[in-house]
Amino acid sequence: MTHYLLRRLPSALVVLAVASFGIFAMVRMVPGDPVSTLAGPDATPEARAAIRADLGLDQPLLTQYVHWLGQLAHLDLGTSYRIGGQVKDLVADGAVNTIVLTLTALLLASLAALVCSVLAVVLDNRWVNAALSFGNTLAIALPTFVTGLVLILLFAVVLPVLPAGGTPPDGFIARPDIAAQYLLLPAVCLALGAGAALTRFLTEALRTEMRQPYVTTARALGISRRRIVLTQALRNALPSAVTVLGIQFGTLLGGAVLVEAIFTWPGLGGLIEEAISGRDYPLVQVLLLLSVTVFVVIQLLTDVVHAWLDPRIRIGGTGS
Amino acid sequence: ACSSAVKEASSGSEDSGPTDGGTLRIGSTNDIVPASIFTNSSDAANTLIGAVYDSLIDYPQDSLDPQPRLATSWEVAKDGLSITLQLRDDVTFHSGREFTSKDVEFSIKTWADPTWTVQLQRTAAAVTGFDTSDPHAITLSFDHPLSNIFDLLDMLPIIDSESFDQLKEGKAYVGTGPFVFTSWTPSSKLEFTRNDDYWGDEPHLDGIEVDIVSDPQAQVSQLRSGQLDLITGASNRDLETLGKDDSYTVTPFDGSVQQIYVGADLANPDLQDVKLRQAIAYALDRQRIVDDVFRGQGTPINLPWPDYSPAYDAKANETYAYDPDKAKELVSQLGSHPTIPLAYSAGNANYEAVAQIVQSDLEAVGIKTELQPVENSQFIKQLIGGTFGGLWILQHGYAHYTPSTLAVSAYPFNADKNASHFVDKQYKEDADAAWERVDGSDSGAVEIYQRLNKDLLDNLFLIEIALLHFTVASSDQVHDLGMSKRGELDLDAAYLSK
Amino acid sequence: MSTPLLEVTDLAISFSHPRPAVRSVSVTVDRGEVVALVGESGSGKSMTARAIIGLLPDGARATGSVRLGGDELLGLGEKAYTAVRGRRVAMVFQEPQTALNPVRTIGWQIAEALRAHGGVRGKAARARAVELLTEVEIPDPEERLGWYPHQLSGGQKQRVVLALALANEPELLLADEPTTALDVTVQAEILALLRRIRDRTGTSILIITHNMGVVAHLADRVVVLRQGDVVEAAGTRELFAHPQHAYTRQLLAAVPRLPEADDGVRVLADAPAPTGEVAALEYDDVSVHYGSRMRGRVLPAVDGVTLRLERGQVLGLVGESGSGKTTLGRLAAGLVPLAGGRVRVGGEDLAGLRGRRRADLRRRLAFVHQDPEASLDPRFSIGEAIREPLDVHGVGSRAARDQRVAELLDAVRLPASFTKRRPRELSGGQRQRVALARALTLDPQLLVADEPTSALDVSVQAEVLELFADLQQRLGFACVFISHDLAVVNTVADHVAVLRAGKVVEHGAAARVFGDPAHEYTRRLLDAVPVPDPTVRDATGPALHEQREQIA
Amino acid sequence: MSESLLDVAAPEASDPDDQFDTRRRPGIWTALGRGKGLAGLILIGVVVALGLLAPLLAPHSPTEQIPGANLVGPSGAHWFGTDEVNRDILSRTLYGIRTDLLVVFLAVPIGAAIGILVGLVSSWWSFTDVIAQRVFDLVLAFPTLILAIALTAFVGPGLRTVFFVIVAVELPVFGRLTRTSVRTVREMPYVEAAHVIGAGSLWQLRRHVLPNSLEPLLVQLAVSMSVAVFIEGAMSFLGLGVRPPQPSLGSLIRDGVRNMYDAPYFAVGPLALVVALVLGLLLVSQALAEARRR
Ligand SMILES: Nc1ncnc2c1ncn2[C@@H]1O[C@H](COP(=O)(O)OP(=O)(O)OP(=O)(O)O)[C@@H](O)[C@H]1O
Ligand SMILES: Nc1ncnc2c1ncn2[C@@H]1O[C@H](COP(=O)(O)OP(=O)(O)OP(=O)(O)O)[C@@H](O)[C@H]1O
Ligand SMILES: [Mg+2]
Ligand SMILES: [Mg+2]
Repeated sequence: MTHYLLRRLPSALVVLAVASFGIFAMVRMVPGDPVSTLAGPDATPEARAAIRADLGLDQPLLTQYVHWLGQLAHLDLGTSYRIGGQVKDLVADGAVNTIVLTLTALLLASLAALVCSVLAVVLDNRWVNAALSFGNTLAIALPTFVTGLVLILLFAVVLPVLPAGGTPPDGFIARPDIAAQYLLLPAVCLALGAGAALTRFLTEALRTEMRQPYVTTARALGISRRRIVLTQALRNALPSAVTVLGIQFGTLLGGAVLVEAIFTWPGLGGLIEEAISGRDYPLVQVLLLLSVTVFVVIQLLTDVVHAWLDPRIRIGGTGS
Repeated sequence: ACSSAVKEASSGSEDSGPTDGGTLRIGSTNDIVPASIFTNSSDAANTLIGAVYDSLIDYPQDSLDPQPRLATSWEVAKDGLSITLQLRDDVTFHSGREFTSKDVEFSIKTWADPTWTVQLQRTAAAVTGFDTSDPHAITLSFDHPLSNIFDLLDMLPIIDSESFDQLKEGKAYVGTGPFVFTSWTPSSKLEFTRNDDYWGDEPHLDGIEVDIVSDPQAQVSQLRSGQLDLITGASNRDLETLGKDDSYTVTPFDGSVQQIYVGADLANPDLQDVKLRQAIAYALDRQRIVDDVFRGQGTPINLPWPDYSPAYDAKANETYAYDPDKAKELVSQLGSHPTIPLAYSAGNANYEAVAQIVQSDLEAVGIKTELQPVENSQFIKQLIGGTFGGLWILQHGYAHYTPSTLAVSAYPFNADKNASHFVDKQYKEDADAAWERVDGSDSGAVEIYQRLNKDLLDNLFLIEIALLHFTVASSDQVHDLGMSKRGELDLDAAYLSK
Repeated sequence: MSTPLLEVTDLAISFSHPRPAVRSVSVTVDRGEVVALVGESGSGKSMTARAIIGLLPDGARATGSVRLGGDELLGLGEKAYTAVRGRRVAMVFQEPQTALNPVRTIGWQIAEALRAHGGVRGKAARARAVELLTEVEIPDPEERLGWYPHQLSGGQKQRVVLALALANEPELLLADEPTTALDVTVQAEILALLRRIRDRTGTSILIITHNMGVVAHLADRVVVLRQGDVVEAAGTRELFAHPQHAYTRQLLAAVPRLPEADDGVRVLADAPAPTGEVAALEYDDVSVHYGSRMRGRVLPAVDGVTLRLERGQVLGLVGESGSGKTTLGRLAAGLVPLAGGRVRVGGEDLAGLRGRRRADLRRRLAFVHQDPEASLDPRFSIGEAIREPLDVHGVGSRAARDQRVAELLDAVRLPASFTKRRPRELSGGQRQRVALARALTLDPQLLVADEPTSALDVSVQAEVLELFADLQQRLGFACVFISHDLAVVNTVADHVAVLRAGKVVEHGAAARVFGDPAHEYTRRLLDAVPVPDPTVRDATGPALHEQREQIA
Repeated sequence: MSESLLDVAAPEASDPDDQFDTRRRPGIWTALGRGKGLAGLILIGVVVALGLLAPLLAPHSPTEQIPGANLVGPSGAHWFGTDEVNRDILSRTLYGIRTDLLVVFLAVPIGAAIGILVGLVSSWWSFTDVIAQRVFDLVLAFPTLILAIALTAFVGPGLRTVFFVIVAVELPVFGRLTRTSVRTVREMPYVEAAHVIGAGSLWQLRRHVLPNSLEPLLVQLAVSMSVAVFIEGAMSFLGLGVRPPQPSLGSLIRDGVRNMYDAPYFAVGPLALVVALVLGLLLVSQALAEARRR
């Protein structure tokens, strides 16, 4: 296991190292610069020069990069040019919202997938399958921005039972019941596509498992189909489902950009858009690097969980 | 106990006169940017400045007649080179410190610092002498008369020098105003509570919460679902729809106006011929833009001034009335010319719609344009660098102040350097003359303004389209809203009915 | 005995396609009896068994009657059938590798089987599991309960499957080819175990197999199936002695046999005398390692092998699974990197050659893969597949190449009309012929054939082997013939090398090695092969039993 | 050549072995002729036909601003109503399809083609593989929309940017897929068989590996095409899409959403078409995938 993890670690680190430089250089290659956005149209050239020097942007690129790396090493993410304040705080605030939203969506998607696919395979009924498959395809085919607006129209405007957007005023912990209501629409909207994709995958995986010889063995022992699905097929489909879950988590994070915009959810999506459009280098850099890091970590994590779930990898070798 | 987030967010309404209490929740499109907190560039920043700070004087909505605020009275020297203001002596900052003339000096000097890039920086910098010997009076002196000194005094917030470092970082905003800043969560919200020691009438509201909701559509949704009480960023069409609904109030404010215009970069050889610019001016169906895009909340104009401005000239304002035939004729005199780029800031629905109408209007008279949505950051850079190379669409402000403020402060009109690359001796002379006067509204001033109007109409480096009113929508529980000329919500008297 | 335990009458099973899978099958099994169901592939053996336990594939319709102890099973609802399965009838499948759930421990799986019938739980279940594992002769049963299937060897897995089937003491055990996937020695152990279980518990067994040796060993009675019909049913001895039906006779005749001790050893020198001529293939102290040294584990798949194959001769490679047969074969074709030693084909070192000369050498060399289906590109027609070597080397005109394809099809006795078909549209035997034709396209001097008949039925295997021997004699190519089936090798090879763990333990003339093995391991291999003769069984039975003990 | 072969025993007619499957395997193409595949093709066909026939079907030019027709609801004159600058939404929708078709049938194939090429090269030469894999990792590490926002900062909004984003997103997807399926196919005995008879790398690649790797790529192509419609829509939604006045389905939906309260009919038509197109492509991909699995 550790061996397994160690084998994957170097390539992950290489990706991160390359990414940090790539991001740093790219961010600076984008036309437009933070000084002009900060100074606004009416600033004098001297004012702009002063701001430029203030931000350290008059230094050579490599010096800036080394400086940034040095900061990162001290876990200092720098100060935002535009929004002001520590990048660390900004990112932390946004990250909490995004993570809560994404994880809730992931949870909803996984639950829906679990229930739907188990139902489909256990019941194995033509009509149930057709209905699930239809709902599934539709859920994948409906763009997020459409479902989001339809949800708002339905549940916040026509039947005003849920908030149209925004985060719970008292945070997530103080009033969980209120928080849940604020979370519901955006999370459902975000979860829809991923849930459908997961359901599709899991149903197919379960069906494949149910065709495996060990299932025939179990059935020949007089174990009921339902029990086999629940205690055996599901357990076997789990490792690969975890991998897909990892991929879906990435997709969800990407989708969050849009959902956050629709539901005015102040997460990383809005932050990154704002940071890029303001050419807020320290913030953009950190956010992009974070994106890569999350991706790399998820990959590592799914690999490890996959390995852990599969005794063939976990234990390995022949005992005899 | 589980309760509904929606129910908690809204409560029943029945107006029975001003009542105390309640937090007003305002939806704002843009978050504040600490580095440019004084630039009037975001609705959240405007709300913050209006709530937390006081200015020395106040202009009423529809005139340029200064009214006392922190200054109780004032006197301008005959030569126009200084002004003495008497200050209130019962004012304290939110920190408890007493307000004195030193604070006025500090505030003006802050605005004169180019790094804050405020529009009136040149005017603030023109204030060269400060006599603060009396803590409750101050004398400001200038190198040359400043016709727009009251504009500065109206716009300038009195800031606390002690907490200035925190202001730079967006951590504290300490003023003398009716509300106390309590917190800012970047890209999420700003919170304020009532200033119980306010020198004026105590506000009715317990507090204000500004939610950053960047999508106009979402603002409307949240207003409708009762999560917000007041929104500042609704599109004009949504405002129109909300206005028809009894549960909502749509309030247009006369005093604070913006002008939408088509800019022309004279570096483009095709645009150098004034005939083409005139053709454009004639080709624009301004009334249609006002009606269709701004749903009637505006006035077609040729010159930027609102009707109470000393520079206002009703006749001149009709110089380029919609006349496509005349435009066609002008175009036919020009011969062929290539397609002209028409830039606007991407993602803004109004600009996009106006740009498309402008394009269509121009095409109808034989002027081909290509729309170029430009990302905002780059748009500003192009504006500063004067690199549009064609036409652009944008809004400007400051025409509702003393006319000279526009010419010396608003970037597109700057006689020294502007995005149009328009350099004209006459224009510069007239602009400076308007500025360096004692009085900005006497008959001599009006004469200069007429010359300025002629410069603007003859040269057409900016082709005005319409004058737009600032309009907010609120739930019917919100009452007695006000708006300063600066475009800041005035919530001193506002209250929420239960 | 009164009524038989199992009574299948006029069972017919059909799918949507016209030819029924099972036309009319009647079988009875008495209490404590072992009945074998034999017949070629696709004759309906598995379908019959699946019908008995009620696990027919989707879309299958069964009619007729299946009675167990007098109760009709056919048409029983899923719930009722679930109660019967495992409790009264149990089944063991062919592939032990996949018959167990890979992510659950052995103990869990046994407990689950017990739980299914409301039996014992907890401690008692654990005790019962240990008991069962002991019964199927798995060492350290206590400890093995926590093991996962992949930690067990193939034979052990099959024992666990057997333990699962026996968990609820069924009256009838269905065993569908329970040993085909196993090595001969392991197969012998499992067969002996089955017999002992029957003796001890009185469980009736219906065993499905195509191996007549297995039948001769185990069965009391034999039922022969052909294309969904029972063609003959008789006591085992009787059937072997006096087969009534022509098909039964054909089946028995097709079974390859090992030389009997008294066959008289063919006169052939053990080591072929060096003729002075260049050998077709020479292995000179070759070694192959798999796995990288970096990660620590190095497997010597082939370890210091020296062998020589003369022109026009056939060298058989035998040995158990994993002994290095395939590796040696692939080595001759230059498909595996050498760790040491030298391989010479026609006197030339394949590894030392580059470019043109390497290509020339390649042309003289052909390779037939074990699985003909996988070795033919599914997109290529038969004609294109056979023609490809000519295309690659640009031999002759287009017309000449097509002519050559026709010749080759002819040579392997396939009709010319097959040129247009795809591999999927051929039977296994036909595909094997195509693979052979393709290998012969360039007139090779050396042919490496890796288990070329393992995917085939006995009768089809016999045909292909005959064809192979015929072509080999006519065309005179040298051949490395790899198989784990000693009897098959015996029919084609001149010389044999017996491999074990990458080393040659014995090599010499085929007749000598098989008739009079010198090495103890060879002898053990030979002894484990079930002889397709029921008369031998009584003599070897106990011997097998002892042998198991030695190996275990 | 050996003549000896000719006199091998006369070919006996091969036993009429009817056990094997003589039916041709229902190829993945046949899957398009029935069920889901057919339904998908019909949906795509209808949308494509509407787009191609736009000049014939559209009552107005997509950019014509009809005097006085500001935000008129659906009527006989304007089936889908008119927009905020007086254009006929039906005409814009029909022409908008063309933009999406361009994205779907041009941008995706271009991205796929480059991706496949890179995948092929990298699966054959291991030193390029390392580089390609890291680059793919890097691109894939960014959520699509973040990539879109970042790219827009470079080149500004417009159809070109949508193209760039789609190519950038699809390239690693196809590169990866090509690599894995090539690696799988390359291990197949029939490729080894070709190697043994002396076929060179290029021959193996061209004749065996590529044709046999094609099917998963085809399935992915259909999936990617539906994703492309999404990307166009989402980018237009965020204001990064096509430049006005050019219509696209995504930008029409965004315009419709801007008028959600006062002109709810606005987005219906474009939405239906987007859903039809995506649904069609999805159904086709599902049909292809199911046929492959069989
Ligand atoms: N799922 C299925 N659908 C359609 N036909 C099937 C199916 N399973 C088996 N068959 C057909 O049923 C017939 C009998 O198959 P069965 O598996 O019983 O043969 P078998 O005697 O066990 O052969 P083998 O020795 O190859 O296992 C075959 O002709 C086969 O084509
Ligand atoms: N590609 C490989 N990587 C690692 N080990 C391998 C590889 N191929 C074979 N081995 C190992 O090398 C040894 C010899 O394998 P080989 O395939 O030559 O055996 P075999 O005699 O052909 O067996 P079988 O009868 O099962 O085909 C085995 O232990 C096997 O596990
Ligand atoms: Mg079978
Ligand atoms: Mg082998």
